[in-house]
Amino acid sequence: MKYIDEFRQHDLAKQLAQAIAQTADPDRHYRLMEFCGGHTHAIFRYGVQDLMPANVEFIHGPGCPVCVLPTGRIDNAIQLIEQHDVILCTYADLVRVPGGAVSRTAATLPPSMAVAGRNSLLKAKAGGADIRMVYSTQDVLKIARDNPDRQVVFFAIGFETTTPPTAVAIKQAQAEGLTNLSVFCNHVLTPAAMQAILDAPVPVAIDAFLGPSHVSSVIGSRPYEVFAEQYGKPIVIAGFEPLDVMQSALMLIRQLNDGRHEVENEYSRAVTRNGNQKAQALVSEVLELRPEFEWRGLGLIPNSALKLKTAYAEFDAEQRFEMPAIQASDVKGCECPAILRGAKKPQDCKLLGTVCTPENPMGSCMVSSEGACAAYWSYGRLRNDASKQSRRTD
Amino acid sequence: MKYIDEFRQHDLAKQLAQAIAQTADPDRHYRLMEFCGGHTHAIFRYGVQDLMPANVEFIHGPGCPVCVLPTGRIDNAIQLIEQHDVILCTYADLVRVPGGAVSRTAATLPPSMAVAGRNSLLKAKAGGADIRMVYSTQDVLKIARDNPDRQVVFFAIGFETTTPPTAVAIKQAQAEGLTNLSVFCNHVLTPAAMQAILDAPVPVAIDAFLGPSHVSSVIGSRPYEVFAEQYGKPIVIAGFEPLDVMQSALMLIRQLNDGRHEVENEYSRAVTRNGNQKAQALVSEVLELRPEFEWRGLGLIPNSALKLKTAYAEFDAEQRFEMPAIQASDVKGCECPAILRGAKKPQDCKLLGTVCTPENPMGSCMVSSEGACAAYWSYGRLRNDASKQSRRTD
Amino acid sequence: MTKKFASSLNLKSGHVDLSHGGGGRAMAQLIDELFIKHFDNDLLRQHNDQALFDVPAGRLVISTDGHVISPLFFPGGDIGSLAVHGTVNDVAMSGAKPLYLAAGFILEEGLPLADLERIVISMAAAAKAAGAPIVTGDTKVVERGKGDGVFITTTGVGIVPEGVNISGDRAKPGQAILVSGSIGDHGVAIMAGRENLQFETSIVSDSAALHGLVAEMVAAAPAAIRCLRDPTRGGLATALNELAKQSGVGMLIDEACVPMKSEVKAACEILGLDPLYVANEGKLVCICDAAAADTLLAAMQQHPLGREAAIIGEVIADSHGFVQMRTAFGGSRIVDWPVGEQLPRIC
Amino acid sequence: MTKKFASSLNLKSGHVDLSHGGGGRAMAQLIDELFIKHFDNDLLRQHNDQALFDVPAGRLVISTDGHVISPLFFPGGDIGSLAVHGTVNDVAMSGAKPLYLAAGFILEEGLPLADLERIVISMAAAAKAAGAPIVTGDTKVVERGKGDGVFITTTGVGIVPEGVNISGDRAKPGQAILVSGSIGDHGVAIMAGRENLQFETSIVSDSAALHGLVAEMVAAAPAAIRCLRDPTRGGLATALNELAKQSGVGMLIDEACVPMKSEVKAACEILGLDPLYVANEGKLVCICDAAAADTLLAAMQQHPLGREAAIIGEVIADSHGFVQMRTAFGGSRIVDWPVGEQLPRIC
Amino acid sequence: MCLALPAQILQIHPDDTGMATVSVDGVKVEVSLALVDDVQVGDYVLVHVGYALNKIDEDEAIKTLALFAEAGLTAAP
Amino acid sequence: MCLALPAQILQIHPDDTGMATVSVDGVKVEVSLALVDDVQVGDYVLVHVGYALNKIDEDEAIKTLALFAEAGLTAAP
Ligand code: SF4
Ligand code: SF4
Ligand SMILES: [Mg+2]
Ligand SMILES: [Mg+2]
Ligand SMILES: [Mg+2]
Ligand SMILES: [Mg+2]
Ligand SMILES: [Mg+2]
Ligand SMILES: [Mg+2]
Ligand SMILES: [Mg+2]
Ligand SMILES: [Mg+2]
Ligand SMILES: [Mg+2]
Ligand SMILES: [Mg+2]
Repeated sequence: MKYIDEFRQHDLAKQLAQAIAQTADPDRHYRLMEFCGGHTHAIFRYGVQDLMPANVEFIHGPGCPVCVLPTGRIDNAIQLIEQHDVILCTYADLVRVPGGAVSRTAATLPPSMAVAGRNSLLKAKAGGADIRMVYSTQDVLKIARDNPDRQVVFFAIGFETTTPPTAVAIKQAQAEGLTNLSVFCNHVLTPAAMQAILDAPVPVAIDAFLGPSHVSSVIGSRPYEVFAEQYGKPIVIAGFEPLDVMQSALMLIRQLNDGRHEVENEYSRAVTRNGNQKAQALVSEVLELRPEFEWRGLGLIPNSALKLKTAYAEFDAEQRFEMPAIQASDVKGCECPAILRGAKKPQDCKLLGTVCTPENPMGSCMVSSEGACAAYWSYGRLRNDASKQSRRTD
Repeated sequence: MKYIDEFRQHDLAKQLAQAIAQTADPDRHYRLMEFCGGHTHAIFRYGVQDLMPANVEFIHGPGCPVCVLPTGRIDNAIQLIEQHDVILCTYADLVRVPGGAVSRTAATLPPSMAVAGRNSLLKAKAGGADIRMVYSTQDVLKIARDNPDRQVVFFAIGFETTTPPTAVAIKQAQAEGLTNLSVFCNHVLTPAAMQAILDAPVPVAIDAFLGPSHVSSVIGSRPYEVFAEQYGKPIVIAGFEPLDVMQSALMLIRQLNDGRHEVENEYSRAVTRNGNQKAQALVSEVLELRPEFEWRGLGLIPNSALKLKTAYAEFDAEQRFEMPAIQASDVKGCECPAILRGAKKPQDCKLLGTVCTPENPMGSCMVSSEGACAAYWSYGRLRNDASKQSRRTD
Repeated sequence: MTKKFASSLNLKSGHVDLSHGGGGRAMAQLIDELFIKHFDNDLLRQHNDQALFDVPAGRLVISTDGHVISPLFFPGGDIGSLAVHGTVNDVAMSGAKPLYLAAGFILEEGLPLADLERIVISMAAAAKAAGAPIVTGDTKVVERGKGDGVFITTTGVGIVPEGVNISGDRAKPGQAILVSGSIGDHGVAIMAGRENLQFETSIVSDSAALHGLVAEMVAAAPAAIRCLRDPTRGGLATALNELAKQSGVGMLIDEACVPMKSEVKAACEILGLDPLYVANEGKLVCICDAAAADTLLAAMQQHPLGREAAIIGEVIADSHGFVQMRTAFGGSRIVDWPVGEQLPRIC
Repeated sequence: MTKKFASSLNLKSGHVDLSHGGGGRAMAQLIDELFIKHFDNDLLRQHNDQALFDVPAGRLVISTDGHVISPLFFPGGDIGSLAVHGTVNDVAMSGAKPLYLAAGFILEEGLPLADLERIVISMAAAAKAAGAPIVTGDTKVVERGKGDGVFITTTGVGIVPEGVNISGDRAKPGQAILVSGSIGDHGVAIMAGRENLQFETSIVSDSAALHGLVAEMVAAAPAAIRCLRDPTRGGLATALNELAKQSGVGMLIDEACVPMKSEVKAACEILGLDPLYVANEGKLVCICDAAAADTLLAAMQQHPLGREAAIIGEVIADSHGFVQMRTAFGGSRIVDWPVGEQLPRIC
Repeated sequence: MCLALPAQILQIHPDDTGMATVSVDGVKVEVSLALVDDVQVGDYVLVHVGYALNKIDEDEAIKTLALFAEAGLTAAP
Repeated sequence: MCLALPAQILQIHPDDTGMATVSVDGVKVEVSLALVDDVQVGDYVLVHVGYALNKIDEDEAIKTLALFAEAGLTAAP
């Protein structure tokens, strides 16, 4: 695979590992937050941590749109199906994520949909909800065309990378006059999240950032410059292949060693300073900032999400249907907020592997395989100390 | 079973058999047409013929509404589903009956519904048609209520017995404002058929009639008086239990011996001279005579069928949908017309048991288990001569 | 000991979902907490994809049946017990003693786990009663709208005792035809359970495992039994026609001798069905040497499942393979193969 | 001879309808003109509800699998051949020689008879190739919307040769782990055939009967083979986790040694899937004594279905039963049980 | 044609749906009374496609049965 | 997050749907070109949820690979 295999080479990995070991100051601890779940995934899938010196540590960031979706939004989607019998289209990533522990009185629900405890789209589907897993917003348009008598709602999630395809679909729906399609918009913005982490009341335990990869393909590297400058944190826009991650780590270590704090671009084959301006223009034509939005694990973040503009209000599911704000009820004992700021590690959470597993996730860091807890649990718990291993439950 | 078991007693059967044997003139041949399929069914199911003297012969009449339905009406119903995606409700008796050998160009049909050769509702259902078997017109109303977004058509068939429940349903649909329900009316009238048989250009080979049983419960025995009088044929309204059939035969033999030609009523426990006037009134409120209607095996018969009155036109499927007259194409070699007039017997047909079987009926006498050919084939072919038995195909 | 799964199956209000068929932890949990728990035997607990057991040299018999009944629960049983009885009986109809069962489940997404548990418990009890443990199995989950709650295909193996030689092609003229009890109960119980047919009876399905009855019969007259068949789909009429065809003979039965409950008769009158074609799940037809018929009848009537057994007719020579019947009314007729499924008639 | 049915099955444009499941003539015709015609063996032609055959004293193995694949036809096979391979392989994974198969069909009203014929022909060919005739069966028809074209549950029996002792609980630290060829082919071929995933590959399913390969392996090192498993649903990762759990050991495999086609890799990258979890239908995992690993590998590579066989790792002591992997990149990780079905990811 | 069966009325539903429960030898069926007047619990009605068509006239039934017996009497033994 | 893959454009559909066939090592996928300008057959594009997001810059890829090698060179053996 061109542009993939070259960036996974074992020999180069060994060389880069040596270079990092030589560059890292043995007397210094480097805490590098990889912002994206894509980085987290690569680190665990390829075992990158094994190639890093002990004093270079990856802190897993909030960069997975499934992880940070508040549970109330899942509950909203399930309510939508229950109350309005819509066809709900979703990327498959979302279907296993449980909603909140909303107490439901059996009386308000059709018996087939009543579920004790926390519901997920997969369970709602088993209970009779018409949920379609889609691969692309083009599939959503097709479903709407094929079902003119049904209301079709697209459960849109994703960062800046995934937002433009939603915007394209909305514009296309308008052009085609598809009156039965609407979008339940949950698109969020990465710079706002980075700012929230940096602004946290407890001081941040992060020295530098591996910056978003494919998000930056769309928005460019420029939006991160302000953070490097204002907070004095080096940032390297890093590709998702394991050599990209290692090279970016090396570049961050060099900046830290040099006392620099710049935005560098390791992923220059796909990221420019200004990004994809056609995509950006499309998004701003259709969507606009929400004053604030809740991020699971991070709380309310101002200007961190998008909604449909008034001109496209007819395609906004939140306006077409009654969709009350549902308060997320976070699980007591979940350490996600601290983990996302680098203050704690998954293995510090008492729920890990006992009540909280990928099959039954309690916090944002466990819901997708890219969350810090899930990646640690599924790929990395070998490295854990013996006392923790005894918690293994299968 | 009260009012049933008493009329199936073996001992009484033997006594009646003796009485018939004694009453029948050995020098005379008695050809009694049992008008109804119900009689035919009883004769074969209980082996009544075995108890009759050789010179008393039952001629199986046209009295089965499934048998006499022209193939074009089945084709109409299938077209209706294909073209208008309706839910078609039907009594189960109809589902296996093949339509005509209409040549269909594959292009005009959805591929799933294209069927080589003759189609039936069962095959159309397998091909994707939404066909619901109902037990009562009350079920039809329920289906219409439960599917407000779909057009529901009731494929109404039957003689005077089955017509009042259709009339009730139409009135109820109007009262409830069920705008998605309509009736494809195929109700036919037995006196008209009796007249057609008596009026056939070839002289009729029938001496007397066992008159309709449950039809007469509704219309009474009076409508047959004119035939007894005008054509000089004795008629006995006969119940469907085997002793009823035998007793009626005895009564007919007595009339013939006496040279009488009256309407007698053997089935007086359920039939009066005037019938059920409430049911008759309901029918005349909703339905009216068609100038003519085709009977399979008998051809066009004037004033022999009903259609919805103008006041109920909105519930008439033939008016709601485009339903062209489809010419029935009768199979060459089928002897049904002669069999129905008593001129031939099933075993005289060359197609019997070779190309024409209950699984693949060619003519009206084979389509329902009550048709002369089907009853003979399924129950009675034991009595056939050896040369015919060799045609058995299973 | 650590618990095996973070939280146990929600048997109260949970549903089967696609993850239960995915091969992962959810499926492993379903298998452990439902199937292995209730079927409960060492072979299954090995978690292998097959079951291994010792057999003596001899004649082995294998039979399989898919079970697709609607409704899943009916008076007198459910799809679980039925799936055991259906296959145990087919094995027993060779005269064999059933040894082991295999069960393949096809679950529809959305099936309440509570229903599945009920079915599995019923199946386990039926297998235990039949002395034929379910030693291997398989579970698939299909999307909603691509199944009907649950389908269960069971396969059984058994060993035919020495000296027993039973097959549908061994009927000869002069032999006697026996039936083990009243016919039509199962079919009527099922139809009464269907939503779209509004009638109600006190009839319960006769669903039962017949291996015990067969064992008694084999003990009583091992060499005299020529054919055994359970008259399931298509009823007594179909079973007799099948045997007549296989053996190239005719049959003559006596309507008055065929055991039948009055409610079954009444239900069939209402629906326009012939009870001879209505399904049974706990009855057998036996064809045996005429000389042994009374011995066999007595042995059958000793067994709880054969108490109403009767001799209903005899095998006759007939190159056409007709099944004939003397009617109770005093006439005679053919009892033909059915034309497709029996459907309620209005005329 | 008179013909058996008035007109033959309309295999060109007919559909399965409810009468094909009713137990009457339509069903008898379907069985005669499709199943018996193509499966073509004496036991089936007996028309009994079970099949009877002689077995020597020894260890018999039985396995059952339901097959519910969509699409019914896919590059490299169809549900018919798959239904034979799936069960033959489960039987073979005990080291047994498969003897006979039973097949239960659940047909959905509306299935084109032409499709059914294609499936039956393919199934017959697969059974013939496997030397395991389909000797008994069952057919049910469910209403449209209550099935998915056709489901086939096959059950197989086989005989385990003397001296062979294979079970999932026999892995011990130090033993070698082998795989018979490239992984993930079947799952990728199936996904490419699904309507809703718009991608196209030249990958064909690896669906194949492995009894021949197993026979060669057993011949080469009968006592050294400890575990065999076909890594079907859940792929290699699941098979290894199952064996680790059953045996109470850990495993350590080497990513670089796991045979995999580049197109399979690419398709998995596109869909965000891990090929270790993607299904195979013609591969096996073998755990054997380390000393015999090379002998066994050589024997496997001699067989057409084992040409790309490889030693991929070893069994290690680990009370947690972890399957670990050295990544090709140079690190290490756990290869865990899957969480439900693998679904395409966008993130 | 026209399958119809004598059934005894067990209960006339108290709502105004015009439905009744009838019984044939213990088998209960729901039928509409829309086509009959003046029927009451205990009466036998002729049931067809879920509708009561007519009341069965007990006296006439007895008379008909008597006719059969009479035919038997006239027949030589 | 944001699974995206470099794929080569094999064919831009001649109709005006803005769709193209791309290939990753022989695996062909249909993608929308609605978000990119000036791409042509042979180009590599980054594909995400069925859309081409960006053209891959070959020169930059080479430079990055060179960086890795360079890091290796600076590392002591
Ligand atoms: S293990 Fe679960 S509960 Fe603990 S921090 Fe992670 S997500 Fe939260
Ligand atoms: S056997 Fe068939 S073709 Fe011949 S007369 Fe009867 S219905 Fe017509
Ligand atoms: Mg069987
Ligand atoms: Mg059976
Ligand atoms: Mg059987
Ligand atoms: Mg299996
Ligand atoms: Mg269903
Ligand atoms: Mg198996
Ligand atoms: Mg298998
Ligand atoms: Mg297996
Ligand atoms: Mg069977
Ligand atoms: Mg389907």
